[in-house]
Order: sequence, then structure tokens, then C-alpha cells
Amino acid sequence: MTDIDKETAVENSPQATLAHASQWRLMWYNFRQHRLAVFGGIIILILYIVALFAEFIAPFDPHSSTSKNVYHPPQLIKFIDHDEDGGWSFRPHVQQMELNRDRVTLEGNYTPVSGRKVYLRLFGKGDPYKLWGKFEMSRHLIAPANPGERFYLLGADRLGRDMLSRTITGTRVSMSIGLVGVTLSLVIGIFLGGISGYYRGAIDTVVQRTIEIMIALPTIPLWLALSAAMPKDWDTVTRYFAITIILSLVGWTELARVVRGRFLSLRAEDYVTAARLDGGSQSRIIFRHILPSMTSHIIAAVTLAIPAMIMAETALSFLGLGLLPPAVSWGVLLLEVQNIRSIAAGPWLFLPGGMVLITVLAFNFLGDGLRDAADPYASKGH
Amino acid sequence: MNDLSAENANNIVLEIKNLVTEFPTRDGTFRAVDDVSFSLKAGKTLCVVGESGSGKSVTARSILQILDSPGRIVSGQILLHSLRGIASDADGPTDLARLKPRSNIIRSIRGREIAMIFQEPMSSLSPVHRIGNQIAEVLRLHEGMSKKQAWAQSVNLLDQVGISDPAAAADRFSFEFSGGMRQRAMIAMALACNPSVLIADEPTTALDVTTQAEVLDLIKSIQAERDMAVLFITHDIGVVAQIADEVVVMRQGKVLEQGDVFGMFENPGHPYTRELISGARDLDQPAAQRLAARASRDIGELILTATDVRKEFTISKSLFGLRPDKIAVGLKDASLELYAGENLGIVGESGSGKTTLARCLQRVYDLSSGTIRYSDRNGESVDLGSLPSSQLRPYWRDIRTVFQDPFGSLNPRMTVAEIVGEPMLVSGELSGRDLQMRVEELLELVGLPASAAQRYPHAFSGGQRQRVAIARAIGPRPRIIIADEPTSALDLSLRAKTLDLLLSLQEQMDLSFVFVTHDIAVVRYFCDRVAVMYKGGIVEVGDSETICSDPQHPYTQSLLSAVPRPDPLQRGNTRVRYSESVD
Amino acid sequence: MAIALPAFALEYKEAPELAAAVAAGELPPVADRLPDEPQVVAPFNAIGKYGNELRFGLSGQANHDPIRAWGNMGLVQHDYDSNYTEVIPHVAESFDVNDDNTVFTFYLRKGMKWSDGTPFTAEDIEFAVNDILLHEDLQPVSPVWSAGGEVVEFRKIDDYTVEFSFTVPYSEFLYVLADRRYLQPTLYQKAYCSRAHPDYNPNLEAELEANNLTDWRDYLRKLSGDPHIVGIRFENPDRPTLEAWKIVVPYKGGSTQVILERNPFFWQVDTEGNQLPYINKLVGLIYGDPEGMLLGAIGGDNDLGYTIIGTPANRPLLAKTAKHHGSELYPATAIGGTSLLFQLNLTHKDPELRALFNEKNFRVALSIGFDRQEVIDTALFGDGVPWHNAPFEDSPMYHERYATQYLKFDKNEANSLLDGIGLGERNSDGIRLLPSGRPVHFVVEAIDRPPERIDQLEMMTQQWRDNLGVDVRPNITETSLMFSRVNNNNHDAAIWSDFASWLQGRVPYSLVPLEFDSRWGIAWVDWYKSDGKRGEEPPDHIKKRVYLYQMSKGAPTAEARIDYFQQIAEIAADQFETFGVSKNMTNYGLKKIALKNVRPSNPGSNQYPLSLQRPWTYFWDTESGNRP
Amino acid sequence: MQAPPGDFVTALSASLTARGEQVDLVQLESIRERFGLDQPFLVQYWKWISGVLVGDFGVSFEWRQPVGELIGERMALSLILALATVLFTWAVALPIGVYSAVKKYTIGDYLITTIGFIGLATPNFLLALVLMYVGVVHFGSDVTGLFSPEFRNAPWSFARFKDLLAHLWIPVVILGTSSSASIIRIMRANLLDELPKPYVTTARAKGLSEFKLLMTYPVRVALSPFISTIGWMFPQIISGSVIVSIVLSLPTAGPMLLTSLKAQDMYLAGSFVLLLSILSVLGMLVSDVLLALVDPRVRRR
Repeated sequence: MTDIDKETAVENSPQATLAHASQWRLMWYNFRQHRLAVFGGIIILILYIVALFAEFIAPFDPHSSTSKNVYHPPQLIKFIDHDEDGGWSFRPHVQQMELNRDRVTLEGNYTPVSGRKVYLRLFGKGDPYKLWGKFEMSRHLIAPANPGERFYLLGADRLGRDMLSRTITGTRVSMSIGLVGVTLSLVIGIFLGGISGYYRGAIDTVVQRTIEIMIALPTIPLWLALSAAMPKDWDTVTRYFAITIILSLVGWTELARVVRGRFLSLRAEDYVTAARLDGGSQSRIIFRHILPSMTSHIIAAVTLAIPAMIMAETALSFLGLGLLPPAVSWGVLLLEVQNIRSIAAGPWLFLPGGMVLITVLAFNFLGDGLRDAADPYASKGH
Repeated sequence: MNDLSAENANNIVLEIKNLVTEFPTRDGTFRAVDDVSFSLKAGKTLCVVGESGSGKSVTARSILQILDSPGRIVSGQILLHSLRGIASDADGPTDLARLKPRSNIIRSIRGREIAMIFQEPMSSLSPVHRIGNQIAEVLRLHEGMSKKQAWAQSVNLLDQVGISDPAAAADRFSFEFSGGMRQRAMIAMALACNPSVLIADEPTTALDVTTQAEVLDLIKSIQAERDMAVLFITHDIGVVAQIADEVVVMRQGKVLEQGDVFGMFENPGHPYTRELISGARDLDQPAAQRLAARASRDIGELILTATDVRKEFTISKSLFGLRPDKIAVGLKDASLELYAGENLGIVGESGSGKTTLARCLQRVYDLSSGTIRYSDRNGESVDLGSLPSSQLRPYWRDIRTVFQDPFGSLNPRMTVAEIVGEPMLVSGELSGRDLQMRVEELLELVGLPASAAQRYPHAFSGGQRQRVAIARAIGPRPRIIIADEPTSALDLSLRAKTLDLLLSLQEQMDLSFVFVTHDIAVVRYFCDRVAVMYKGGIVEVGDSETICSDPQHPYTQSLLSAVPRPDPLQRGNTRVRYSESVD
Repeated sequence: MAIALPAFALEYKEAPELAAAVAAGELPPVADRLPDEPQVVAPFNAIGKYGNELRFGLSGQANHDPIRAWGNMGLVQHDYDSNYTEVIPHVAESFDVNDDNTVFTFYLRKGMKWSDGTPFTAEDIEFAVNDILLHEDLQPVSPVWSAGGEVVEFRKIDDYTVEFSFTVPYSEFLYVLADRRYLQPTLYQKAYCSRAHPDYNPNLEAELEANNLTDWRDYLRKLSGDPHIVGIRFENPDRPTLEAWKIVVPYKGGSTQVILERNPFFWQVDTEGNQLPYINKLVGLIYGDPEGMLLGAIGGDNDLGYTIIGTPANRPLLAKTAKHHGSELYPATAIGGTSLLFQLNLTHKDPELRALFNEKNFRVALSIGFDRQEVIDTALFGDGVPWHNAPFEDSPMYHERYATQYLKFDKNEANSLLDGIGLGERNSDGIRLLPSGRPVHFVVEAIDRPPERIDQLEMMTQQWRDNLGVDVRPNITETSLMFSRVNNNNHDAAIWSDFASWLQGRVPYSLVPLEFDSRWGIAWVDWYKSDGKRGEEPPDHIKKRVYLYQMSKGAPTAEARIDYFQQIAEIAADQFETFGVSKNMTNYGLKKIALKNVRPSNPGSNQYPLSLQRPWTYFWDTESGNRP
Repeated sequence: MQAPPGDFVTALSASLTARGEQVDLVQLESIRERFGLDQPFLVQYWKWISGVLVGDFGVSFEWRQPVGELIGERMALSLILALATVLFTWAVALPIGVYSAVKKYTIGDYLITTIGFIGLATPNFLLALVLMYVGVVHFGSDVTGLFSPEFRNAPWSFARFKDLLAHLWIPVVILGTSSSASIIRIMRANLLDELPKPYVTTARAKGLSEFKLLMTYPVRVALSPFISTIGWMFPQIISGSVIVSIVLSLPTAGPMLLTSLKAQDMYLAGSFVLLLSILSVLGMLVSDVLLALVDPRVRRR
């Protein structure tokens, strides 16, 4: 028997612990190096939590309006409360404001009401709601100390509705549209990309040509035609799914190309031929040998596809062909301020646009980080 | 410093004293070059030899300060005694180590006083610029020539390096050249400004044996003509023996030994050098272990015969992908026999079709025509060529493959246990506890610790991965193993060990081998019989010793004569050039 | 005000551009261009100066109103100073009506000419009425041209006298001729338009071929405007017109601006004999969408305009930016009606909903079930007064009960009314249940403009859900889709806004279901439209109202007409079919301060366009006389 | 386009009654059969397509004019807008992409990628409106449309062209920001692949300066994938320009397409979608041809 040569004695440097690292631990080790990507991941996690518990986190019912607070500016939370005789106590509150309107020009401006403060309480009682439509609750993350009072951390819209609550409620729709749409286009993308990548020949040319045609079609006119064709009397929920289908109908081409590309390059690897020679069946080769090494790339492609979907939802809503009031999504909120008077009346109304910006940035950084970490073997360190 | 007489001390062109180069990495600084000193003399070739990771290439790049970031020179001197050109001012040699990598001075030296050629012929030249322009650029940069003058001179240079029809060649792009022609173009570019020093960083490693021989002759003739100092970096002892005047042996950044080539080969000083030279020499003759095995048990009956196997590849399809309109012939009517317990070698240069033949034997490819008769354990013979791939599975258990690239042949996302156990798991032969037992047994067989089972391929070196591949191959107790250049990616020292492992496995498991390689030394060491291939056809078959010592076919003769013998005394024996017979 | 001054005492003057043209011999002198006795007009502020151009804006799909607002040439026109209750001569010099309002005679001006110089005579009117309006290819003609089932009978008495006669009294006919939608009689010049007419042009086929058209009616429209939709008449620069400005850069698909230039043969002069109009050129900038038009206005590109940009929500912005380009707010007054007319579908196809909607108490409960003041303060910025779809207090047509009943918010009363009609049960969400157990849920159809109407609806439905437990959902859709559903009676409820002034010329569709605008009784509208062949026969109280309305059309005196409307309103008040939210309030557009002779305000409804102020008397009060 | 309920005539009657016009149902019926709308869908489609092949795009119902007349200049302006955006994107994305690749993982690199993403992430219709508002209110510049009033109907002259350029920068900047972000990332990725390649070290060994070396070799090689991506981006620019034109009231294809779709003016809307698709396919064709010119490997293989 030949003696065990020197190289097998792998000394227990950090490399050793890595030796046992499975693909996922290795990816995580690589991913941690990307500070921006990790930061993006955290933001997205928070957003999905907000989307999940929207009703609880939003201070007020997004639809309740009061005439006294039309275009109410945002209020700053002050934490230290100075009472009359100079003492101070830690009671977070906001300064109450009052609207007075010029009779002729209808110009409204808000002036602070001296001495009137609205105190805030964590987990206080507020507008009743049904969490996910089932659980009867009325506790909110932040609520006015004494019920009936209202505060506007991010201002109010033209009907005096609280923008913070509406944006939070919009998060649920906009974030989920991205997810649902992408999963749909993912399924189509993998299926078609996989077939054309693995079987090549006629199927491949056919799929490739359809992809090229789909990409060649300018999307907006296509959406216009598709959405105009959508019967308008569907209620918001069916409309929501119809839109995700429309978005994914166009979105899958990008994923199919990525999947096909990966399939082609992996097919040529020796270990795939070896697997075939080991007697593996077609499905075993695809699912046991080829797919695992593709999952990381698919995840990266997915995280980059979601922001495109969210942007598309806002574009559709802008054209008046996406969701319509009384549904609430970032697209709808942007549609409502898509006019000059909103710009003049309240720049804070453009916050949902900011949310779209933050979400897309976070997804892109996360996607970039994942793509770099996707191939722990290919990139031997930077 | 060696014992050369003082008078040729004055024609020292470049002197390196106690050079140290380091790479700061995430887990501490890595000292690639540790206190290296040697000097280059005009008209002389100094070979730096060492295995991969020995720091030889970093040393070369330190001279021109073109280290890949974050490498930097920490201490030591690089003294250039250039006899002419701008650097030879009054106050003696200039120390390149002190210069800043981006300074004008170092740039004026690069390509003008010291030129460099690299290993990767494929990507060392820009794919989007014409060859002529890339050469002319050096001339216009350093000699201030006009566009027309520089182009004419580069055509002239291409002619000097032996490229046929240089004017047309200058107009073409790098991807339209063969490996050899590309390396010649690189040399032409290096010679443009008639430098006093040429650094060649493994220029012929990626070339075929015959092309390598021609390029080495070219460098030799140019050096003599221009009295140039050449720093030649290689890991191939044979090449050192052929062209070196002085030798420096390096390992892990340190110089172990340096001296005259003949002295070094006669009685190597350092044990590592001795091992290197003997390793190469051992390989250059039949393995003792093999001869012993053959003595105790002679070759059995015929088990595999391939007759008139032909394989055509379609390069491009017609517009609608129906009729193939351009086809390349990979294999032309090859016929071959394999006897039980025998090691049959298939040798040839790249593009000779040896891998295609191996794939056809294993029926990875479908045959265009011809038959492969295989007689299984209980004597029935079957034509594998005509079987549809679905019925090949049982035969794939008898005939196994070991691939060339250790990194590409193991699935990075599966543990060693899963990789080695796959054949038995898929056939349902073994599972659970006994599968694990069998895997550990196999790992033992190939000399890997049982603990390796739970590890992933990325934790192993090239040599260890190849052992895992072998373990996978012998898993289902095969009768034939087709090994496709299993050792060419390994370092010299590891190569012998792996071949010995295969030989011992042959004895224990009654295997026969089809061994594909381009390395004549490996053929003599491992194979009983050998088939020589050239452009898709088998030109000669026979006992490996007779073929290696007394080749009949002119191509085999030219192939053998081009192989650099690891013995400086046999240097310069007559070279046979094979001009293609019109067939 | 148009006072008849003796024209011959004046020495006529003309715009400098025309004087130059006359000198160059391209135009006859001003005296020959004017009729023997041109109409003399006293400008509102002062005698003006001739000036260069005036800019206005328009937006939206094939929207002709802003262009034709500058010139509607009916034989007669509404009188601005009598608040549109009277009708005064316009193209016609004078007119007589026989005592039983069946025969209407009009006397034209001798020597009056079209914009291409050819004389304007009774022959042109005869051609327009007999050969085009009443031509069998263009039947059926709009019901306004007939009375008592008989179509109008037209007779040309001599070159300058024409007569329209009916079999039954039709006092409202004068208001029809004054209406901007029925200008056919004075629209087609016989000489120019006869080439498109089958009876006059033998080789019509060849000319149609040349213009790659297939139908003579398209050729007529291309030459001089659509016989049915008179608004579509600005596509042909060579169209001879009687208007003060003639089209130069036509209004075509894809054009980005429209330009009209002075009509040298315009037949009106000011009290000092200056031929009108003062301003030489009108430039209409076409915007892709209302927001673009608003931006143009803020940038000073709109010298006088209130449509589209004049919403309450834009007012603060307009006020703030007006100073930058010398403009001021310009009031667009309301002539009656409500900001949001809520109509339940009383002829609903679903029997259970129909029964519910036809319960008067249900409608009363809805009306008093939401806080109008809160809606006005929020959606209309407090600029509004609770009101139904009826004329205001200051109008002769005012009916106090119909306009103001059931306006006060009374949540308890509304809930007790709903309990009273069997809607006592409620489901887990607090929504009331119908006797069959189905929740009270229906959809209100609405279009996506104007924004403040959607805001009002959203607040109303929100309050109904919270206060009454009645689940009403707005369904905001594109105009054409809403109409295709409502006109086929497939809707639960619908909203619109209306200027119910009950003056002549417009069907009061919240009183009588005679037009598809009456979305509260589409089946009845079908019945009337098809003379009983389709739809559903209406109950007696509706038949009585329709009869009274038909009678009002022939009412001999204004007082008689008012009396008829009071009776109709009395029945409608008892039924309480529809209800409103707030009075239509004055909205504000923009006007350049330097633009003079502009009346202090103009009605917001396009039924009384700017042309009734005689905009050809506007002028730039700057020393150069040009636009600042 | 035929899918929505009703047809042009219902849309026409809707918009007229919305403005108080009285239009009788029977009259509508006569308009419908004059336009041939009562014929089955396939017959109408076949008549239109056969016309298109011979260059006649049919007649617009709404404007009673041949579609060819209507869309002529608008398509040209759409093309100009798209080309200007492509040039702008190249001019911006190329240098930034190179900079962020060479200065990898430095502050500069992160800053640029973030700004690039901000361009990608802001919905361009919002950016258009805000830019327009700021332009009019604060700078008083005439922002709407591509021409100032006096040039709108003027024939093509150099002055008109200059006026066009003066107005063109806003839509180009808006459209450019979103498309340049993805291009910057592609250029950066390509260059990062090329930098470690051996021919770069060869060039350095020849004595070239870092900057000259960078520009002539890796950037030149990384250029070819860069050009092919532009081809793929063309459809995205075309559809993006539809939205921006609507907001900015540009006389391009966008606004007219939206209104014709809403008015269900079939022939007009159909022609626009057809031509826009052809335009984007042409864009891709051009980029492929350009690729062959730039990259000998494509040409010679």
C-alpha cells in the first residue's frame, strides 16, 4: 500500500473548517463579505415583515379621512416633553397643527396650536382592524395616547388620510406583486430555459426565437393593449392577479435566458458526463447533478427580476391600467399624486416613490452580492 | 555565486541580490519570493526550475515590476548592467527594485532593454488587434518609428521568427493562428527593440512536443545571433536538460541550489533536486512494478476490439438546422485490440483524435461507423457500437473512465462519499451502511483517509481529487478503465505516485487500462503496448519499448526525437522533421 | 350690449394688415367688405386697439369646445345681459314670431359676405336646411328640429328673408337656433359645398376618388364640417365662414397647435366704425394631458381659460403663480345644479335590488346618511353648500323643496328608516342584510375625471359603510366602458354632475327620463326613444311629467313655462328619485389683466360658451396693442 | 386591440355625450356601417394588413385622415428621441463603467453604482413630472412639447432643428438615467472579466502606460459585449419613451398611441404598435451589425 503522502494531512487552519462547509455555508461565508448586499438583505427582510403585519404596524386605518387635515404636513416626534414648570419627562409627542384656509384662493396652511400636544403610545389602542381579514384587533405599533386624536408622521393626502398608514398598506400589495409575478415567470423560465438548454436541437431554436421576439416587443404598448383588453369591472383582487400574470408573461424571458445559459455551460462539465456514465437516468442527472449548482444563479437572477416587476406595477398604475382606488399600492399612491397640484401642495406625498427607490436599490445590491457569492468555486477570493 | 572564472563576470547583464516579494492577503502576508539571488550573463540561458507555487514566475515578474496586485517587492536589488541604451549612464547599474512600478524609467526599460514572453498562447495576444499592429506598437513606442516603417519592420521580424508569408500573417488576428505560430509572434514582438535580456515564463508548456522543440530551437538560434541573456522558467526537467547553461532550483520561494547544468545533472546537491531529476528519469523507463507484475501473470485473452471506428462532428448546420453542411472528421477508421490485464497506451499530439477514440470506446459518443466488440465476464461478446445508449448501462459498469481535469470531473456540490458511492447507489447494488463501508474501503484502496468521505472536492489538491476520481472509477468492480490523460495536470512528483497506484490496483482488481497521453515518458513507464495517432488515424501500434527505442513510422520518429530527454549529455541529437505525406 | 346705431353715419376703419392688403389690391376696400348695415357693437370696457395674437389651451381627445368658444354664428344668440333668459338677433338682422309661436321669420343683412367674399343670402340657408339637414341620407334629424311629431317646414321668401314653420306651438325653437350644437342653417355656403352634394355635382364620384373617400357625407365633413356634430368644423382652412376668425392651421390628428386668423369680411364694427375683431390671430396650444395644460397655464401660455384647469384643487396653485405672468383669477360661474348627482338604477334588472332602490325611504336614508359638510370641507376645500340637482335661489325656476329636502345629516334617523324597510339584520362585518339574506352591496359607476368628484364619492361610500352598514363600492372606469355598461342598463348606480338650470335648450334629465343621461331610469328612456317598441313603460307620475315638459316647449310666455316646470318639480320632489351633494360653485380659471372688454365672469358650463360675450371685441390694453 | 367591449363608435358616443352633445343611436349605427365596423373582426384585420403591405395604413376613424399622414412626423420624432437617448446613454455609461471597474470596491465605485441604481429605480414618469414642474415654476422655461410654439408647424429648417435640440434634453435625460444604470453595470462586469487576462500583462511588459494600455486593450475588447447589450436595450427605450412623452406632451408616438387605444381607433393604434415593434427590431439589427464591425472574432469566424 502506498503511504499516505504529505498533502492529505490538511492542517487545521481556517481552511479546515471550510472543508466540511456545504455549498450553502460557503456561499454564506462569501456573501458576508459584501457589506452592501447584507445591508440590502436586511432592508428587504424588514419590508416583508411590514408587508406581513401591515394593519398592525400602520398607526391608522388607511381609508379614514378627516377634512381638518387635508394636505397636513409631516410632524416631527419630539421625545422630551417640557411641562409648564420647567420639568421634563420622557413622553414622545407631536405638536398639534391647525388648518386655516384662504376663502378666495382656497390656499390652506397649517399653524401650530400652542400648548396642544398629541402624545404617542407604543402598542396603544387605535382604529379597529382585522389582521389578514380574520383576527379582530385594535392594537397598533404606535397609537395616539387618547383615542380619537390623530398624528401624521409622514403627512396626509388630499382627503386627510395618513400617508404613513397608506404607504405601509401599499407595501403589502407592491411587494407581493413582485414575489408572485417572479415565481410565475421563474416557473416558466426554468421550464422553457431548461428544455432548450438540455435538449438543444429544434426545441432550443424555437424557444430562442420566441424569447427574442418577446424581448423585441416594446413592453409598454404591449401592456397597454393587454390591460385595455382586461375587462374593467373585475374587482381589485382579480385585477391584481391579472396584472401579475401580464407582468410575468413578459418577465420570464430574462430568466429563461439565464437558465439556458447555465444549462449549456454545465452540460459540458466532465462531472455531468461522469454522472451519465455512472448510470444516472435523465431526471437524476438534471435534478441531482445539474440543478443544485444552478440554484445559486437562479436566486441571483430572481432577486434582480423582482424590482423590475415592482417598477412595472407602478408604470401600469400610472397608465391607469393597473390597480385602481380604492385598492392601495405604491403604484396607486403615485398615480394619485401624478399631478401638478400635489407637487405644489405636498412634496411629502412622493414618499411611495422613495419606497420604490429603496426597495429596488436593496434588491439590486442583494442580487449583486448573491451573484458574486453564487459561485464559491469559480471566484477564488477577489 | 558559482565557480565561473572572473573574466566572464564582466558580461553579467542582470544581477538579482536577496530579492523578497510578498502578497498581503486576507489571512496574513504570503512571502512568494524569499531571499533569491542569481545573475544573467549575455549569450547564456539560465533556467529556473520548480513545481507550481515555487515562486519562479513571481521572481520573473518582479524584475519588470509587473506583479499582479497586491504583490510588491519588499527588499533586495535587481541590478541592470545593460551595455547600451538609456540606462547605461555613468554611475553604474540601475536598481530596478527601487523604481516605482508606474514610473517612466521602468516603462522605457520594459520591452526595450528587457522583453518577456508568457505561457498562455491562447490569450497572451489581444484578439481584436492585428498581429502586425501589436508588434509595430513596441517599435513606435520605443524607437519612435512612423506607422509605415514600424509595419515593415514587424513583417521583417515575423519572417525572422520563421512564420511563412509574414506580410499576410501580419494582417491577420491571433485567433487565426495555431499555438506555435502565436508563440513565434510573441517572440517577434519581444525581439522588436533588440533587448539585452529575454525572460521566457514557461513559453512551451502549453505546446505540443514537436512545436515545443521548434520554439526552443528558435529561442536558441536568436540568443546566439543577438548575444542575448535568457531567463527561462519551466517545471519540465527535460526542457532544462536540453537548453539550460546554468540552473536555479526553487521551492516555496527559496533557491535550493544553483549551478552549471552538467554538474547539476551529474551529482545533484540538494535532495529535492535529486528527487526531481530521478523522478523524470525513472519515468523514462518501464516501471519496475509493472515488469514484476507481468512476470508473475501474463496477459489474458482479447476483451475489446475496435474495428474501422469512424467519428464525424458537424461544425455548422444549414440555415434551418436540417442538413449539416460543414463536418470535421474526428476519427478515421481506427482499429485497436485490448487484452485482459494489459495497459494499452494511445499517444498523439493535440488534435490527433486520441480523446475522441477514448470517448468512442466508452460509447460516450455515438459512432459514425465501425464496431466495438466487447466480451464480458462470462465470455459473450457484444457490439457496443450499435447498442442504443439506454442499453449501455451494464457495460458502463464494466468499462469506467478517469477524466483529465481533476477540478472539472468531481461535482463541487457533492461530498466525496456521495461521488464515490453514486455508481453503486444508482444501480441499487448497495445502500446505507454497507454503501458507506464500501466507500471507505475504496478510499483506503486509493490511499485517502476515511475522514475524507464527508469533505467536499474544494478541500482537496489536484492529486487527491484524481484519487477520488479513481476510487469512483473502480467502485463497481470494472474490468477496463479508460484513463484520459489522468496525470498530465499533476506535478512531476505526484505523476509517478499516481501511476504506481494504478498499477497496484490493476493487480488487486484484475483491471486492464486504455491510457491516453501525449507524454512519451509516461508511455514507457506505464504502457505495455502503445498506438501512435496522427490527425485522426493510427499510424503505428506495437510494444511500447520497441516503439520508443526503434520507431518505424516517420511521424513516430519525429515525435520521439522532439521529446526533451532529461539528460544534458544527449543534448542536440539530430532532430527529424515530419513533413505531412499527402494522404 | 348690441344697440342698433345708424351705420351710415360712421366712417369705417380696418386693421393695419387689411389696409395694407387693400392697398396691394388683394382685398376690396372695407366699405365693400362690410354689409350695407353692419352690426354695430358697443365694447364692454372701451374702444380697442388692433393687436397681434391671443393664446388659449386645449387638451384631450378630439375636443373642439375651446376652439368654437371663439365663434358660434347662429341666426340668433342667447343674451349675456339677460342671464341667457332672452334670445337676440345675431347673424339675422331681426326676426318675427307669430303670436302662437308656430312661424318664425328671419331678415338677413344686405351685402353681408362669407369669409371668401361671396355674398351670404337666404339661398345658402335654404341649401343648408333643405339639402343637407333634412337630406334623407342624414336622417333621422335631431328631435329638436320637430315639434308635435312634425319636422320643421322651411321656406325662402326672398333673397334676404327666410321662414321656419311648425304645426304646433314651439316657443323653445328660438333657443334651439341659438344653441351652439344646431348651427347647421348658417354653416354651409351653397357655392362651396354643393361640389360635395350628390344632387348638385355630377362628377362627384371622381372627386371622391381623388380625395380617396367613399362617401359624400365624409367629403362634406372634410369641406365644411360634420352635419351631425357641428363642432367638427376646423379641419379645412378654405372653409368659408361667417365667424370673426377663420382657421389657418387646421385641427387635425396629431397637430400640436391650432391657429385662427382675422376674417377680413367679418360683418361687425364697433361704435366708432372699426371693423372687428381687434385681435389678429388666435393660437390654440394642444396639450397631451390636463397636467400639461395646467403647466402651460402656470407658465403664462393661456391668456383666457377656465375649462379643464379651473378645478378647486388647482386654485391655490393658479392664484400663487398668476402674478408671475400678469394674470388674475377669472371666475367661471355656475348656473345651477350639483357637484355630484347620485342616481340609483330604479329599473334595475335584479328584482331584489330594484325593489330596494324603489323604496323611497332607502333613498332618503342614503341622502341623510352621510355628512355633506364634511365631504364639502374635505373634497371641495370647504367651497360648497349642500344642494340637490336644481336651480339656485336667484333663478326664476327655483323650487325650494326639490332643491333642499333631506340634506341634513341625521345618522340615527337614516338607520331607523333602514330598519323600517326590513334591513334590520346585519352580518359579522356589520353590513345590513336584504330579506333574502344577501348583504346590501352594490357598485357605483363613475369615470376617472374630474378628481374632486371621485374624492366626494370615496368619502360618501366610506361614510355609508361606517354609519349605515350599507356596502357601496365605487368602480372608477374609463368613459367609454362606463357608457357601454350604463346605456345597456347593466349598472347598480352611477354618478355624474349636472348644471340643472332648467333653461331652454337642455333636457332636465333628473326630472324627465328622455335622454341616456337619466341613468336612474334607462328602461324608461329606452321606451321613449323607441316610441314604446323597446324598454319599459314608465309609471303615471313620470308620464305626467313628460307631458308637462312637452307642453312647456310650446309655452307662449316665460311665466307659462315656469309654471309647467314648477308642477314637474313638485311631482319629482314627492318621488325624490335622485339626490346631490353640493351646489355647483364658481370655479376660477386665468385671464391676462391686460386683456380688456372681457365680461367679469362666464358660466362654467359649455352650454353658454365664451362666444356669447362677443370675444371679437377683446383687445390688448398695452401701448403696442400686442400681447405682453 | 379588438378585445375591449364596444368599438370606436361606442367610444365616440361616450366622449360626445360627456360633453353635452346630443347624438342619436340611429346616427351612430350609420357611422358604424360606413367604417365597416360591423364586419367580422378577421375581415377588418385582413383588409388592414393587406393595405399595410402596400403602404396604406388605413384611415383613422377619429380624425378621418389617412393614418400615414398622422403618424409620419410622430414616428420620426420617436426615432430621434430614441437615438438621442442611446447616444446619451453611451456617452454617460461608457466612461463611468470603465472608472468603476478600474477603481473596484473603492468609495467611487460604490457611489457610482448607487447613483446608477437611483436612476434605474426612480419611476421615470414621476421624474418627468417633477422636472417639468421645476422647469416651469422656477426657471420659467417653456418645457412642454418638443418645439416652442412658433416652430410647431414650421417646415424642417436648421432653426427648427436647433429649437428641437433645446427641448430634447429633458426627455433624453429622464430616459437616459434609467437605461444607463444597467449599461454601467454591464460595462463594469465585462471590464472586470478582461482586466486579469494575460494580454493585459503582455501589453504592460511592452512598456505601455497604464492609461494607454487600459484604453487600447481591455476596454476595446469589453466594448463588443457592450454594443450587443445596447441592441437589447432598444425596445426598453422605445416603451419608456411612450410614458415620458405622455407626461411631457411630446409630439411623439406615445401620447397618440394612448389616446387612440382609449378611443379604440383600431387602425391608428394598430399601426403604432406595429411600427414601434419594427423600430425596436431594427434597433437590434443595427446593434448586431455594429458588433460585427467592431469585433473581428464575429466577422472572421
